[in-house]
Amino acid sequence: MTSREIHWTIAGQDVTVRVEESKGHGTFHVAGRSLPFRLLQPNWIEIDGKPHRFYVRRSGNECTVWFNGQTYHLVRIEKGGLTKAASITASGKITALMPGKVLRIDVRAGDTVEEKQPLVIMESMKMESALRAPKAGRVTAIRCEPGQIVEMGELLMLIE
Amino acid sequence: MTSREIHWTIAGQDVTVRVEESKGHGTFHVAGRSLPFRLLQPNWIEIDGKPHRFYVRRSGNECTVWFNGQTYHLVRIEKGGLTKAASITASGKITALMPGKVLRIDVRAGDTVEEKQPLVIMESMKMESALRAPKAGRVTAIRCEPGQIVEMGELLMLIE
Amino acid sequence: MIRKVLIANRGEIAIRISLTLREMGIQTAAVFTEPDEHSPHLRAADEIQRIHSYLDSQEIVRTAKECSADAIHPGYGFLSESPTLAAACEQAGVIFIGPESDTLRTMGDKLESKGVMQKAGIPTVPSWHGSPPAAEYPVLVKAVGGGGGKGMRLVETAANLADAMASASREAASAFGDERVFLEKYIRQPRHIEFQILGDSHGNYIHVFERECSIQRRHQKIIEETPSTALTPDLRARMGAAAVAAAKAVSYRGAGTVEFILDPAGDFYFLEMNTRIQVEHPVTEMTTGLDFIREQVRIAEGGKLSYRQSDLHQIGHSIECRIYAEVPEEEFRPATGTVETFEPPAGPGIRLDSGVAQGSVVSYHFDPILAKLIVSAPSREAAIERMKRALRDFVLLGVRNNIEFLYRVISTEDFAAGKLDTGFLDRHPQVFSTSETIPIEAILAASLSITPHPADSSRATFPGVWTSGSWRNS
Amino acid sequence: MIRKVLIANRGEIAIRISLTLREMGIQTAAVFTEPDEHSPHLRAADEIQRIHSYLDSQEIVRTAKECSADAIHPGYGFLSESPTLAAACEQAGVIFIGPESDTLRTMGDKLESKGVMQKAGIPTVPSWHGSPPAAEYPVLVKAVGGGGGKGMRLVETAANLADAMASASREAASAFGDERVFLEKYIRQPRHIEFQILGDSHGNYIHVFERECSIQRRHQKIIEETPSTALTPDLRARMGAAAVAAAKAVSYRGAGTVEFILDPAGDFYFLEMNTRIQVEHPVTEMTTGLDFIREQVRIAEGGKLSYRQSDLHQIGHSIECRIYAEVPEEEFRPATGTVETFEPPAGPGIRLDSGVAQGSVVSYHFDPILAKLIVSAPSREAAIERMKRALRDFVLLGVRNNIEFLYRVISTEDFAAGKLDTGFLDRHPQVFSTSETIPIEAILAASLSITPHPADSSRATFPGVWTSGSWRNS
Repeated sequence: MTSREIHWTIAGQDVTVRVEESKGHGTFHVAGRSLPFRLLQPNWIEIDGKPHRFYVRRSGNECTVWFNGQTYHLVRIEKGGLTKAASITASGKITALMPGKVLRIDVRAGDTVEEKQPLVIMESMKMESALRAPKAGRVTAIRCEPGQIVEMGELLMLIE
Repeated sequence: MTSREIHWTIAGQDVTVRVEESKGHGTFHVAGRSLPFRLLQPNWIEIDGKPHRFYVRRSGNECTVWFNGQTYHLVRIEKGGLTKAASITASGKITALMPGKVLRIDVRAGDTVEEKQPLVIMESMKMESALRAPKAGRVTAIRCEPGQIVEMGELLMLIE
Repeated sequence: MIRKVLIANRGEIAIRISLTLREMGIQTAAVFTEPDEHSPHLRAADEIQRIHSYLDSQEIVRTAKECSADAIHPGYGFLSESPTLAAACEQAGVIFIGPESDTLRTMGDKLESKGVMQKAGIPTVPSWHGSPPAAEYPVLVKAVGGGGGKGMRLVETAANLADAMASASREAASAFGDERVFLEKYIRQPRHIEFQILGDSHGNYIHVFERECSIQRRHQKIIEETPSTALTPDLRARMGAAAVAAAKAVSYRGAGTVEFILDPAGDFYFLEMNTRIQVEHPVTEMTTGLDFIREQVRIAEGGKLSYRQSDLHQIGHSIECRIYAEVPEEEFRPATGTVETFEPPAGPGIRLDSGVAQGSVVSYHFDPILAKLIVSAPSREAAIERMKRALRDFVLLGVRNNIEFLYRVISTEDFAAGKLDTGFLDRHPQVFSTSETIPIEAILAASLSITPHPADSSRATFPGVWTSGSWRNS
Repeated sequence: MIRKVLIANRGEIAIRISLTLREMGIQTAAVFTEPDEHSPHLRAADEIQRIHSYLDSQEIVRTAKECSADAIHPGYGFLSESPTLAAACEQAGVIFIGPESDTLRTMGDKLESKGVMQKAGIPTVPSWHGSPPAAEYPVLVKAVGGGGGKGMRLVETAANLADAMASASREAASAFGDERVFLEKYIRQPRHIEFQILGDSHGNYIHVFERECSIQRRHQKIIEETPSTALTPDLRARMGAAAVAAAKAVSYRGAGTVEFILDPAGDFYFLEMNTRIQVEHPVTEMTTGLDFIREQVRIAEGGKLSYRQSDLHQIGHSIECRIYAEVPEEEFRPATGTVETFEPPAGPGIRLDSGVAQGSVVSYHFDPILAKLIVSAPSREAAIERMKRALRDFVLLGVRNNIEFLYRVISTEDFAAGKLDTGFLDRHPQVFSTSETIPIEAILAASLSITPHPADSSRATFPGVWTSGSWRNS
């Protein structure tokens, strides 16, 4: 029987799960409850007497769970530390969400922008789409130009 | 570029294939012909310019190949030696082809039997089936009795 | 209203039933015995219940009550035609999704059911209890309590009668718990034609056209299709009317099948009535758009039939092949093993009702059916072409099976011409021959799989090639 | 007789075409550009040919000649409606599986085609080349050369006209190589109803009923169905007759689609004609039993239609959902990635036309369609239930997609009531909300997957649990 504690942050809330397990059988301890489980088959688990299909994909601390037809995203917190992913949100970095071509830039450095205002018009997969301001602020730097081919995640603009 | 020779026995004939290969590309040498190949995707090979779907299962020296909707059985011969499997054929051992129950024994020790004569009646998967004599001969030993549950491969009778 | 159903079955039919029930918003409970602990049919259900036997009516009803199921669906085989289960349900206040126990009792007795049909004016095959007149040979030995070819024997001369009856009786006792057998005139070159029927508890009866099931091995169907090439519109109307008359004669409730023998002269005889969902129901679903599980549930809830006879049309043609774990070349002996590669065919007009998946263990405990491959296409010719393509694309390794055999059967000229009867396989011994030469490319592909050492570089590049892992041809 | 076909396309439609051709005994050659080197569509063909572009007519025809294909099937998109490819085929003596180049030229020009239809007495939507009268706003900007919502913009007031035309023109130039745009009256709460048509080279024309494609995003269809809840038998007959008249007006050869706008008052207007196999053709196949690829080949060979209008019946109801690699909650931005888990739903009445498989890389080079999930069932209600079940069972991880979004759309009361129009998504903002709380069981399942050390014993026992390897729910 092994025992381990997993810490998650889910929609801003911290959740700790303790897993006691031996050969696919065991007990989950969470929020004061104890729930028995059995791994019945690959991707098929019985929790508290009821079977569920599930799929899990991990990428670093981020975890995607498919469960009963819906996909959820969880972020794991390492013991004693804050997760890296949690600190990214609502930054002023405008990055390319996917590879493509910059068609147009609708603001200039120094402009004041409102939340959700379109900043960069991209073309990907033969369709135009807008990158919008994640928050209100001022454009401090523009790192791309029309016609440029950019990679996913490439920094295109900064807002403060 | 690695090079190796594989020896097969197929329907009583020996076939030798030399494979020259590097990272999924290479050449087959067989029966005086040289055929280029590329492994395009898992279970998908291009030989001499034409793609084919294939699946291979190995169990010891025996090899099952699924190719273009048909399954073939090959036996590999180790270098310098004869294959074990090749010497099994047409022996006088009557073995259970699958697990089940012995219903009836239709011969007695000492009986003379003809090829294909039914010897033992088995029940498996709720159906009766007969084990027949692989060759003409004389029953030298009976190693089972009616009502007995037998495992696959269990020796039931000997013919000489 | 039915809210939760216990499915008293396993394999492909348990999965197929569960899918429609879930679509109807009905909770499903699957049952399993020990050898089925890892079977795919469990994954299709909302909850699972372990039982000791698929054949114990009392345990099934008790399990249904314990998990608050208000109905039991018996599938086919096992207890599906058991008056005992139906009666136990009636007593326990659980809905049995099928006919009343009295109907099951009457139709389950081949002799009694024959009498009922004769009274209703439906033609039946001559039969005897003792030794028949010499002129009537060959005759068939049949089990009073059974179906599916079990306990059945063909007897050519009077000399072989006693042996055949003893063997059939033994098989019948083991399969159905009823050793009684009887004799029936053997019709030469008969076609097996059956009609799907539906009846509700309000006195409405319809038929949903025919299925031809003449291709049989060991008296068990392996290829079924609809429509039949043997039926003219007139004959279809007459046989359909007889099927509806049969349903009326027993006030039939639910989905059932009236089986007929059709002889080369075009005369037909009532054979038996199957009082359950049929293995081959998908070919009718694919050509009529009905969902028989849905109809069964509606009827069990006391609802009226959703269709009048004139609402029904058939479009196109559909064929089913039963994929069995067996070796056709060795007298169809059953095979066991683990399904190591399972890459079924896909595409328009293809339906696969499978009870196994990659990794499934096929044991000797149950019927050797693995899956049903069903195709539909605009015409019979196109359906045959589609089935041939689908069988050629079907990769199932690890358990010997009849896929290549089915391909050879369906590729014969006589099959293409629709010249079918239940002796088809005996008349076409060439379908048992696998003498085709191995193509050189197959040898080369096998040679490539012989890894000289574990650290072989190509292994890393193409991880799936040796194991046929997760890659799937769409 | 066509013996070998080069399929000038990729993805699900290339696979779907190849399957029917193989069933017809016709050899198939697939083409691919560099990013498609490992695409599943290549595995469906008998041979593969590398090309530099799916859009180069000359290269496609040259490749067909080089590999001795006697015909080219263009699929949809790419060169399917290109008069240049059709003309190049006509010159090179290769059969183009589609209409004559003149028909493509006429129908590809939205303005000219409108004129032809007006002359044939078919109602059309009012349109302008320059700025329309103020009272006519809102208006639609549309590309002369295009389709599929590309190069299309809604303009509410005259002030936004110039910008919208410039943006649309740019998109049209990039997508179709033709920057011309025009303006059309915007019909409020319109339904998109289209009729499938077939015409042969002997002057026979039929329609194969309607498809409703009113659920659209970015002016592109995402859910299609047949029959439409908006059509009475009388309206169906009148619109069908208009569709056949449209086909006759251009002596249409092959399979095509006549698109109409239907307003709430029941008036309909010709919108455009799609001169190719349509993305949503499967819903018609599932309810009529036809195989449109088979019909296309027969017609291209010079054969007559296999059906008269009176031969055709529809049974049941069919719905298609387009599975896109996109994030609906973020303005439908396209998504890329690797398909890490691909476990599509299965069962009766389910068809999956997929262009991807486990391991497929989805790049930004092509249209973001991944697969089409099609269901058929006895009624519209049952078809919705089946689609909901199928979407819930569909596991596709690694590439963000619209599966859950489609589930929310199809679960709305208005969809169930058949209250559809092309503004459906704008009127139902709740379908963009994913606010549902994560179930505790999902957190627990995720926790179990956190392996403390690589030698974890449960890993060995259940090898598939972490990677969702080869296990498949049937």
